[in-house]
Amino acid sequence: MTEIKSHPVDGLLRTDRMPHIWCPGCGVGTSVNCFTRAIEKLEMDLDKLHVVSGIGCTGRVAGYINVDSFHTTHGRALAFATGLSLSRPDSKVVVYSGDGDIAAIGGNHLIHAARRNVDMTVICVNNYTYGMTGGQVTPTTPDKALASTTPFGNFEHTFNIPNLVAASGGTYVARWTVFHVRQLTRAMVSALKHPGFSFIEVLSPCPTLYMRRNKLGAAVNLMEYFKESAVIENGADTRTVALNEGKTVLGEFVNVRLPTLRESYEERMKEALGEKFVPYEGSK
Amino acid sequence: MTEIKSHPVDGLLRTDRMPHIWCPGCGVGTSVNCFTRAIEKLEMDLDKLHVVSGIGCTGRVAGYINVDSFHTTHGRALAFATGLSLSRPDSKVVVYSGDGDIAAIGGNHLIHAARRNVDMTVICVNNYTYGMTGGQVTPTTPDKALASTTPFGNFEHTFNIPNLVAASGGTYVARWTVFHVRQLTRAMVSALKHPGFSFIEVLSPCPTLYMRRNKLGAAVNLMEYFKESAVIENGADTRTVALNEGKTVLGEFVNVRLPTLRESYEERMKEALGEKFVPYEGSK
Amino acid sequence: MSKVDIRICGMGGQGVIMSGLVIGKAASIYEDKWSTMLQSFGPEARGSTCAAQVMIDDVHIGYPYIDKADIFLVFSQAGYEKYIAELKEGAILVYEDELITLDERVPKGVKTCGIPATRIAQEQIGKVITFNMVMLGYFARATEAISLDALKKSIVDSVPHGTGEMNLKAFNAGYNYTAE
Amino acid sequence: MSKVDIRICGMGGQGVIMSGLVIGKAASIYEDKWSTMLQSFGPEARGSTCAAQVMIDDVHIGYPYIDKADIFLVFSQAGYEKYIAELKEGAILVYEDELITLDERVPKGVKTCGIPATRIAQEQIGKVITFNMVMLGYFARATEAISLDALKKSIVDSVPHGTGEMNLKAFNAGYNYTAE
Amino acid sequence: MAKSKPIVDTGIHFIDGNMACAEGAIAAGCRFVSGYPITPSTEVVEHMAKRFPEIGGMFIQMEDELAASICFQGAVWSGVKGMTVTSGPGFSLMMEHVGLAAALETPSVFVDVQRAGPSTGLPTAPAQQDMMQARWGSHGDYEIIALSPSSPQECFDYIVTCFNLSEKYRCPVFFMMDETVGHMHGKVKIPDASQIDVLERQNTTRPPGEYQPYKIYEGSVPEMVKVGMGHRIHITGLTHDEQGYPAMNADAQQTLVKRLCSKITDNVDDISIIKTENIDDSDVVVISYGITSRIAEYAVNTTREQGINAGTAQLVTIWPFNDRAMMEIASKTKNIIVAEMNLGQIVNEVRRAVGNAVPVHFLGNAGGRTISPELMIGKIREVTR
Amino acid sequence: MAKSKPIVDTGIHFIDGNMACAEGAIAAGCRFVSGYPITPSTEVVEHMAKRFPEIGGMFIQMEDELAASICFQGAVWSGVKGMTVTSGPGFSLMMEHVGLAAALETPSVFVDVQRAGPSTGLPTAPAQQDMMQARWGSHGDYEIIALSPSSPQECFDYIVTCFNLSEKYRCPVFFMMDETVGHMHGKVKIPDASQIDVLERQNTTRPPGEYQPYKIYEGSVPEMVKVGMGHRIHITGLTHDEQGYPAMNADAQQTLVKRLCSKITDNVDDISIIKTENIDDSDVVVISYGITSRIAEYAVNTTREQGINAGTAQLVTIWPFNDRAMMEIASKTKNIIVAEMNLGQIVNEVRRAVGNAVPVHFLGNAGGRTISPELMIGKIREVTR
Amino acid sequence: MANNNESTPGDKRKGTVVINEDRCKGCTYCVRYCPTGALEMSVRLNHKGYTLPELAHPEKCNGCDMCGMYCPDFAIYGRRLNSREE
Amino acid sequence: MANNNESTPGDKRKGTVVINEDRCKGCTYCVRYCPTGALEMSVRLNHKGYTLPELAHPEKCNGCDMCGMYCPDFAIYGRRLNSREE
Ligand SMILES: Cc1ncc(C[n+]2csc(CCOP(=O)(O)OP(=O)(O)O)c2C)c(N)n1
Ligand SMILES: Cc1ncc(C[n+]2csc(CCOP(=O)(O)OP(=O)(O)O)c2C)c(N)n1
Ligand code: SF4
Ligand code: SF4
Ligand code: SF4
Ligand code: SF4
Repeated sequence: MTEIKSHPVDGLLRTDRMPHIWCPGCGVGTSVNCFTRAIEKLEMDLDKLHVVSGIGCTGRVAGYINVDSFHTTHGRALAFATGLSLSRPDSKVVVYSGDGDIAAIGGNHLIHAARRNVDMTVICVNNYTYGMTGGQVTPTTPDKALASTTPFGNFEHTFNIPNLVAASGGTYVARWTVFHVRQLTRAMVSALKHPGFSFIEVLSPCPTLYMRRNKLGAAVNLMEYFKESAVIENGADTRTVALNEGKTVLGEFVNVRLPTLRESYEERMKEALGEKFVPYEGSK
Repeated sequence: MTEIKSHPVDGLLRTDRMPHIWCPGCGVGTSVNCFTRAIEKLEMDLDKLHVVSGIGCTGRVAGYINVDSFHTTHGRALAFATGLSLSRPDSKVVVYSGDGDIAAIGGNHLIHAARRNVDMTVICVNNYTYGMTGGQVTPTTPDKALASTTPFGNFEHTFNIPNLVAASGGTYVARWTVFHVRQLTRAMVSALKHPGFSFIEVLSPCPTLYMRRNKLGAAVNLMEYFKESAVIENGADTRTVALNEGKTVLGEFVNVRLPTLRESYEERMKEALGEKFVPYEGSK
Repeated sequence: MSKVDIRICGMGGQGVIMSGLVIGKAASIYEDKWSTMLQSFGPEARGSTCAAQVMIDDVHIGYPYIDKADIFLVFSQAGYEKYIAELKEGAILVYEDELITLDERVPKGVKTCGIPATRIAQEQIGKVITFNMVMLGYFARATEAISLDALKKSIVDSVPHGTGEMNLKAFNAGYNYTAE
Repeated sequence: MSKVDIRICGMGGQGVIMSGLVIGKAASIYEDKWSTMLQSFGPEARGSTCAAQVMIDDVHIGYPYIDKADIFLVFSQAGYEKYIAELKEGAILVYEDELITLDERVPKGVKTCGIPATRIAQEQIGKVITFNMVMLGYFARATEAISLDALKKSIVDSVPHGTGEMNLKAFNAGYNYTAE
Repeated sequence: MAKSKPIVDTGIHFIDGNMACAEGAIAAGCRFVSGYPITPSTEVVEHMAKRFPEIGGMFIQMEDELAASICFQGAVWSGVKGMTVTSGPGFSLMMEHVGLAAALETPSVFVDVQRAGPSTGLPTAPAQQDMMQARWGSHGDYEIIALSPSSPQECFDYIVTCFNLSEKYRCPVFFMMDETVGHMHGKVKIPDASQIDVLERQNTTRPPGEYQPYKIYEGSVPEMVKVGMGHRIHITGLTHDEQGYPAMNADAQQTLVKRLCSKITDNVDDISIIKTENIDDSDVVVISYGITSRIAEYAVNTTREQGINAGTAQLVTIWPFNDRAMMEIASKTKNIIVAEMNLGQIVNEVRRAVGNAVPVHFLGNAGGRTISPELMIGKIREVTR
Repeated sequence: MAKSKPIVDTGIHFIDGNMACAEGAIAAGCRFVSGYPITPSTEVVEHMAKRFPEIGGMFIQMEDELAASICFQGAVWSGVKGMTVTSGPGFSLMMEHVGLAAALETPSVFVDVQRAGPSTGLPTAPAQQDMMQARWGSHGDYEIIALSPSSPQECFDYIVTCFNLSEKYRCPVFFMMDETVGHMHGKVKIPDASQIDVLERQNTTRPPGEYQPYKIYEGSVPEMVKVGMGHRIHITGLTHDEQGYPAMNADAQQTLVKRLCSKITDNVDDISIIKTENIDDSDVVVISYGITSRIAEYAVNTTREQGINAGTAQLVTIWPFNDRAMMEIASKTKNIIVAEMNLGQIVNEVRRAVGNAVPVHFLGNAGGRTISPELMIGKIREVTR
Repeated sequence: MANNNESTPGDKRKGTVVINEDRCKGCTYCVRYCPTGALEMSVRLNHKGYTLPELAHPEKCNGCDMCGMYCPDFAIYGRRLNSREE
Repeated sequence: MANNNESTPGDKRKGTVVINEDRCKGCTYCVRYCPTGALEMSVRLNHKGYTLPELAHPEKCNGCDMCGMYCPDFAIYGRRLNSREE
């Protein structure tokens, strides 16, 4: 009989910090669960995987995954990760953050990191709200939904995040939900293998601050909604995947190979400087 | 014989500040020329037109147009304009800024103002460089082009700005060049009449800092290029309008009517609060 | 008592803060005393224990944090364990006696008053959610820290519109409870 | 002269800054003196007048701004007008005499040295762009502020690779120029 | 028609400092707030979001603090009163627009509910560590006004003062709360609207042509204007002349920036609010502000009962710093203790102001908790021993 | 293979301060720069963009200063030396990440080439108005180091010192240049690489399991580490324990923040560089820094020729402020003049430090031009009359 | 660790689950998304007061670990029994 | 203001231009984009040293104001002569 660990992915977790801070039924945990499985599947060298987060409930992911990890400032994880990724050509840098972190305050870094096709994987847990600060409106809060800062219902149009990332230049763009654990894990595998800017939007329940306020019941209710409303359309035109009542388009929308920031830098410099060019290798 | 003014649009200019600071052949001036004509065509009440700029050569526009105008901080004109526009439902607020101002440092406000469909017109003069600070690379500098910060040629992918704005939620999106003075003026008329977020990218020569460094000759050379490479495609799919060697797709790409930020706010509040809702009118 | 330090503790969702508000309002609005209330905040507080510190005094209150309490109103076992040591001599402990088991940690000289408030709320009001009002009623009688009248006015003022009567009924049920 | 304050002024594109660099380098690198150079900056400077202030001294230089110059090297009428008043007694004015018309504003006691540098550059070198080197050559002789050798080394050092000879030729043309 | 909510919520309330601050702003005439959520300040904007739609105001949650801190300035120039609200990290992001407000002379109120830093620090714990940042956080020379409340009641009262000062002096006015004051419930009396001194926006009455936006017609503050009045103003963050036009020279810089500073520093007496108690002939005075003043009140009362001749000075106005008032305190006491929830910020100002007049002792901590009454009592005893 | 450029550009040069700063950073081992253009600092990054591709470094122009000020910190944690460069408005935008660097203890260098403010101000004119901002611009309690160069040569020399200090103390180190120094050409001697004292990054030699990233093994600064060494570090801007894990309590806050501050304040003597000349038994000492020190040098030399017993003190290190050194100066002279291109920043520190020991006079302006030698000479005369 | 469902020699069960009760927050995901319906919520609470799941129908469990993938708290996992690899 | 191209009674010209020489920066746009080729760059410089355009072929000018629309410096405009409105 094999020795029983407390959990098969415990090796990838900072078990000394468990239980984690996420609420019962919070989808962030399930997404991390999928993430650890993707890492295992890829048999990644854990010395070459670095996780960077901003601030938020999702931002706490960096604190639970047992690789070199950074919990930076609200919205700026991508910029920190850009410096890290450029300096570590052999590593994979993963940014794990919430929708507010990435698409509200961090929006500029999102579009520019995507434009530059920086070699990194971004996992954005979209729970339709700012969890950490108590449930304020975000650029992804559905129309009319209640939030602490929209007590009479949200009135702002929302982002279609996959479309925004694709329009900015992201070369791998997918969306799944935490209900779709297998597909999400597979997408994470693809994203981690993808050279360049890969982005996965993960729809996820925040039972405590989004669902309760909107009287949506328990976390499983949203899981059920994800299941029922899911329409899987790989390669879908991202302009058509905005989240609408009753229909949740999921899949791998974009997957193209373009030179990464580093690749185009090196190509340019080689062309211009020839043998005088000395590539930046960071510190090894 | 009618009295001869120094220029027919002088009434719209701060003539006490002429000549302006722009270089010989700088397209910013021509775009402003078109803008004044658009205002004249619309016979706008000048007390109800406000111009807001960020920082840059283009950012100086606010200082030359003779309406209430604000020269704010680099990248943040849109955020200032949002507060002004919400507080002045009867006015038209125009943001006039460069590509760096709007799409580099100001990128986050661009995508969010577009998402919210704030009632404003944005004129972005894209001259492929940071003029004011001496010709650095921008998110729109063409591949391999020289800039003071890319002395061996640009290696970053560029934004397709109309596509970015459309993907963010902009409801009127067009692109013209300063060669196309009539069309540009007409587009400005349409944009100014459009309720919601209207955006015009204006391609323009910066002979001093972009063209000279790239040995592109005199300003007219780029004008000629605009003329020759222009392909007018109204309603074009914005994903196809990236600026490529030899082809410059121009036209009115997006023109849809959606509730503006203010309209959806008021609708939402009326629905939720009924007669208790007191609309925000600013100060009148 | 001129100055009374009251600690309230329970689980998130048990109405800890609302109880603190009712007491604080009663004192400062309906008794013209001074009162402060502080509540626990932060992600760590989410879903787990939740606490409030209420002070009442005849004069303006300086330091608003409670070191040791005069009255400890406790709704959950975890809350009990967290704060039971921090009671003054002669303090009053008001607790939910079917959720909490007292032990040797209760400091000497503390008066303990238990009430099966959950059951009362369920059986007499039909809404477990009114549990904290039952607790408050019992607290009112056990401690006499604030007048009945002030507390009742405060309740009507604090609870959602249209639920005043139900909450007062729960309050009264607590007030009238006598341990068999 | 132990400390020499040199002002250079002209239009953007005339090589004002390059001239300043050549002088500064010559002094600080090839004569082992101290030197500073400041140039005009800013959007307002774009396309219009462009100025440089060069100081040379045997000792470390404190304040690097020129109030009144010992030597004024001027390439354009606008530059002349802007700074002609700011000369020391006994200063030397080196100017392009086909571009600039002197007038009564030249302070008394100033030695004026004109040279048709544009024409010389065009006729003798075939490149108007070497005009500033002609001016420098004439400046070298007229002022003797820096040794010929140092200036020549500095020129080779400063101009684009492969253009050294041409520029030295222009410099010599200026140096050897004698007004008829 | 349904009865609409009263604009000023007159009556006695038991609310926390954040809500009192929001209500005070409403009473002061604030009708536009742009913000971005951050603990422990979020309740202020949440309350605004609830109240504004019924009283004709508007709250907008912007995409970040950079936007939040300039968006409301756009509204202010349209003629309304506006503010933004934040805490530590967000406050740091607002610094460029603090400078903008100073340069444009935008009447503007910035609320900072202080939490423990640096960086993300302890988001839900109190501190008074942004006091120097409030004064010096933006680049360049400029002056600001900063007040600090010690109770929910003061949150209400002094945010009104902040708005009034912002109108009077046309500068950024900071309301430096702390987590404890923000989250503490207490008794708040909101007077009848007619009883609240509110300084309304005074726009120029000079017609276009006879008015220049940065010209001083009287006093040291230019006359305000709003868009749409026909003046065709141009407003810029560049160094500007009286007309508001860019003036790219050092003389204009001297004139403008000196005036921006002196309009504040010349009026310290008008701006400064300092509440002293028992300072005359005392052995020690505890100087403090914000929540720490409540602790000082308690500690001094306790030690006075024990026979120690101690007094308190609550700095309601922190900036501009009132050197003269400090010297006055120094002249009346034998010792000064400066108590603050940081490692030494305002104490440096006191030291500079009083020089060697009396010993200035410091009682501080690195934030995360208030200074305990025991420590303060101990310090008072130690100093007076 | 083509001969590659030497990494250290040894020799005598006639270059401006911005280029000297860039060359100095390269000599100090900097290999990653993230920046965003802004006058008058842009030439620094432009030079980096030119030099780096030939020496194995990398410059990236980020989308804004928020990104620029954190991007290089990512590179630093990968094991390289990095910096960012900006001026006034950009400096204001970097403040949140100054606090982050302080909290993470990222060895980090921030260059601020000061221009006249507030706000956009005069972009091409000099000032020394960001000196207090450098110390206090971010929220929360923290300490930083700041140096200020007075010539292109010092730009080279002291940026190397900045990098060394950032490695030694693991804190944000500011290089406070000004437009004049940045744009002034002058003689710069770049020594042979072997002659330049460069402190290399010292990563921990402790193996995973025996190492905690914020534990103090020796001295007061934790041992640095980089990613990929197997330590599986977690680094956070939240208040953290020795392991680097979030520790959401006031005790952890006290421990961490006090150490962050004391590691600097306890080592003032090691960090502080002050150059004095002729101060002993003088009638007046002019204390200044940056370009103003050159003017002081000139003015003092002139007045000494006129028989006035004047000396100078150039503060190369501004922060941490060296109170002791100020007292020492005060003990040797009869008057102090603090000269700076602002309306009074460092003068306040001097006043606080020397108390009533000697009169402290102030000579400043609102920026946009340097202080003229005539004014300074006049002040020296006035004070010694 | 509730580990009492381990296989015994000769056991015909295809799989089982391991529950780390300290970590569980009672969200019910494992119960809901077990494809064979092997789990049910029990009436037992852990020390934090969360209701725990249990392997109510051990014979149904095939050790597919769907519960383990859904669990947000890393509190449960399924493992195959008697598989060739062991 | 070079205004010497004004119409005289009986003039048959359809249009003319007005040039504000102080503002002109000599970019040549007006010359290049005049649809009738009425303008040419002169050899005259303004006080800033910029080469000025001139109405070299007054008979060609129809006052369409294309020059005026292209001019980045608000330094020239075209106007119709003898039109009905006048
Ligand atoms: C500069 C700054 N502004 C605001 C905050 C406060 N804040 C922390 S997390 C957060 C939002 C988090 O929302 P999201 O990114 O959607 O993540 P979630 O918590 O929902 O997982 C905010 C506003 C901050 N820490 N820093
Ligand atoms: C916060 C801040 N960062 C940087 C700058 C410097 N800056 C001024 S204008 C400008 C770029 C302008 O480029 P663009 O927007 O393309 O306009 P253009 O000058 O080309 O018209 C920059 C970087 C600034 N003023 N403020
Ligand atoms: S608040 Fe929402 S997002 Fe945050 S841990 Fe709880 S459920 Fe998850
Ligand atoms: S630098 Fe370029 S953009 Fe700026 S005024 Fe000159 S031509 Fe126009
Ligand atoms: S999924 Fe995990 S946390 Fe949820 S009930 Fe099952 S074991 Fe507990
Ligand atoms: S277009 Fe205007 S600026 Fe250009 S040459 Fe003609 S008149 Fe002069």
